[in-house]
Amino acid sequence: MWDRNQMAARAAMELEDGMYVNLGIGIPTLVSNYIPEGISVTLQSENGMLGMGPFPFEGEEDPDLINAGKQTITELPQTAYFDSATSFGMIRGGKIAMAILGAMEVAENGDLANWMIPGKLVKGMGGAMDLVSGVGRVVVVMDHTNKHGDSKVLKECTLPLTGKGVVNRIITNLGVLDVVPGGLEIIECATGVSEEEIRSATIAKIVN
Amino acid sequence: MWDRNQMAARAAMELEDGMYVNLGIGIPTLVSNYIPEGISVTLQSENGMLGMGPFPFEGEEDPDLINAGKQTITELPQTAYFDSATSFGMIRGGKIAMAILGAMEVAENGDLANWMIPGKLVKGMGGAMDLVSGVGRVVVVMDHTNKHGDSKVLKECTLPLTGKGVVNRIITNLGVLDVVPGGLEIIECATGVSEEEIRSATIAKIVN
Amino acid sequence: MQKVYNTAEEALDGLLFDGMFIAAGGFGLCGIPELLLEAIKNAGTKDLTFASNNAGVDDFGIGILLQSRQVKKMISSYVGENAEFMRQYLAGELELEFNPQGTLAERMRAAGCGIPGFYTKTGVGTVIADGKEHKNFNGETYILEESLFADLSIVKAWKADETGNLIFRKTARNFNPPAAMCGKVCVVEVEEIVPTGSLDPDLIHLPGIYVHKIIQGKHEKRIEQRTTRAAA
Amino acid sequence: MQKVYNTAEEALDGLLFDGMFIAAGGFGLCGIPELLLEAIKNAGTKDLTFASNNAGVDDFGIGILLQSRQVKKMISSYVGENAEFMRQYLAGELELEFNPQGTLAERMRAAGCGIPGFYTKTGVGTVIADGKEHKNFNGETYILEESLFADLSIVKAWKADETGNLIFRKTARNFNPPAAMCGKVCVVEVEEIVPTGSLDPDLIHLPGIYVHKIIQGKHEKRIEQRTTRAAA
Repeated sequence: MWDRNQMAARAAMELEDGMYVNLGIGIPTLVSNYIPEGISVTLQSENGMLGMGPFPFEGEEDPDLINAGKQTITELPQTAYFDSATSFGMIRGGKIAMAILGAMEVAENGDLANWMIPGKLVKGMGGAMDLVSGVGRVVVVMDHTNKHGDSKVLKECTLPLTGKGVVNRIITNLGVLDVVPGGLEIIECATGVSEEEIRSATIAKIVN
Repeated sequence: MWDRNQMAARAAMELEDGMYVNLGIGIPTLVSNYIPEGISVTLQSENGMLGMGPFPFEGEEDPDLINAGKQTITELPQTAYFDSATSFGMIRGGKIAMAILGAMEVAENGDLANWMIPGKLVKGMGGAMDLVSGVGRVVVVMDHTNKHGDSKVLKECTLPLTGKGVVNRIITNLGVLDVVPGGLEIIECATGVSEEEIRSATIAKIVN
Repeated sequence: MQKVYNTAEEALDGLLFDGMFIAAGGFGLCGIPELLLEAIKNAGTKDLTFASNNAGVDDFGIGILLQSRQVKKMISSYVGENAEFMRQYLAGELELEFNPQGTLAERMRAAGCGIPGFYTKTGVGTVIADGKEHKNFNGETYILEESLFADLSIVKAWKADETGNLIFRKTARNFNPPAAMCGKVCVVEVEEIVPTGSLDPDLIHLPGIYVHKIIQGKHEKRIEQRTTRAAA
Repeated sequence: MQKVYNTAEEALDGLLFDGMFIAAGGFGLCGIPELLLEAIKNAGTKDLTFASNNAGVDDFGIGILLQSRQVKKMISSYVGENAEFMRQYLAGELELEFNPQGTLAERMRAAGCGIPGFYTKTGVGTVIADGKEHKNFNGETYILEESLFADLSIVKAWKADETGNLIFRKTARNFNPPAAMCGKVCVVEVEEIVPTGSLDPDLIHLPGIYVHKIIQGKHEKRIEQRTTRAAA
């Protein structure tokens, strides 16, 4: 079974040289710690920045320089800033090759829910709906089951959707699954996890 | 009767302090020579500039600095450059208070034709259609009649339209007319021109 | 034509009325028009609708107008940082219209560009698409989003010249340019007003044509999530 | 990931095919991708459709591709400067789709921004509106314009860094940013490639994400209408 860092490391293997990528909040943020050697990617922060750098050293925080999670960050030599309309123009226009983001639920048809629990969580979708419908490839990184042990990989999402049929790949603590015609395909098992364990933790139809 | 420069001078009286204005090619370009004292206007060039300055001195022409008529120009202290999508965004969005432009025909309902003579002149509308439908106020400056002596102020335009019901005021060599409900209203006669002369040179209905 | 005013109060004089629709720049607490928000609080204008990506925190940004009960409705993409917001919303005291962040930004930009509606794939198949016109382009389904025409834009920039040409700084640019475009009147607060001619015409982020009134003032620029790394 | 190429030929290698749709920046002869147009002429690619505000003059800009009969169709707002264009058009050898200038720019920008269609008042009641969907917003009539998705964008900028961040100069910016956005691939020619890190991140006109290939070269930058005033 993979821990948070191993999931992030596995997700980092999705990156290709030259890619422009958007990383969501949570485990996806950790992906930037595992970018493979020889591969150069440019991180987009949807509040208006390409070329997002690491957190600043203490005392070097700049209130005018934050990421989409509102955290203080730094810039890099190739950084460019722009406004929110331009930022989401490039997202909606498919210029971002990949988004790696968390989820509450994923369904076998690629439906994604990660923004709302009716009556409970009313925070908003932020840029998630734009990202999942706009970028070239959507990779979800999440625990395979919730804290009650229920599968988050479902036949159909029960929560309000963020996007319909938008997920390409799911990376969980148990392994890697792709959304393919007819359901999900197991691509890889996490260290020490069997295909059988993935199947039993998955409600969605697995086609292989 | 007004000559070209007098028409331009009369058109310049339409300007108000602080206005952002777009001047068309021909007589409208001359308007900038007659901006009344104490009035500061900013000229937009729709190829991507606010704050258009005069022609350069010989030897100071810059191929990267032209107006919408492709003439070399200069910049001013308040100049800002931007791309064509932004430029026409501000035109379409009504941020330009006024356009002063030439015409082939104007009709009593404010219809304007100034871009095409079928079978004869196939140059294109350039930015004229965007300007007349987008800016706050459209002032046409033109000769009242064509070279054959036929009125250019008509009941209905005979040429393909640039805009429908878009003209607010017409300034010709004979005087000034406004587009009002029901037809045109004579506002002013040019030096030495009688209302009767304007009426007889006008096919459009005059309501006063 | 004078665009420079001494205080936020002076700049807003005559522009505020109950029930009005205000578009505000800023992302989180970054690049928000904090001085103008404070002045609107002091003016006591009521039943406000705000188009703003976020709602501030309890005691800063739009949050101060929530505390004083001046806000009737928010059009936002994310309001998770504001407990008072959540309380008023769950109590039915506040209307809320969620917009996907990019749709919100584009609805503002479109209004400023004379485009009353545009099609987007964002939100297709979700609650966001409910009741909206669907249309097929090249075999894919899109929804129609209508533009946001505001009565007033309030914006924070870094520098302005006296004609209103604006420069923003780093990610504090965010929603400020689109918010500036969509209002009938746009009031801007900056950290510094510089003489006209001292900004490079090639490097203006937002031309002065969008800007009607400018004030210079001292900004708190609060940091919402101070995150650092260990010294090397 | 290397974006810098030595010549226009190398940068265009593998991207050209007969019948393709190319979006080109430039206004008149100002800011046109003259080196890339020359390379396309040398490549002999045929039946091209160009979205470009103008068609150059007889022996410069897109005009050289008209002379060599490589252009099938132009989507432009104004073509008055080109006699060969007029001849081919009146002889029925060339297709022409006139777009209002702002509609053309917005159709390019929209394509790059994932917006397949938008409504505009421009052209309502004229031949431009013929056959287009009409829709009422707030009591006014607008027409639907669809976006221009190009196979290739060719663009001229002033400076690029090695990651493709671009800076334009004065009115040579014009259609270059929207043209850059709407192509599947975007090739840019610049006067100078500077090391990454030497451009101010706040002052990038077009971020490198839109740019796939860059060449540096010597530009003629021909002036179409040299107009001067008398010395003071």
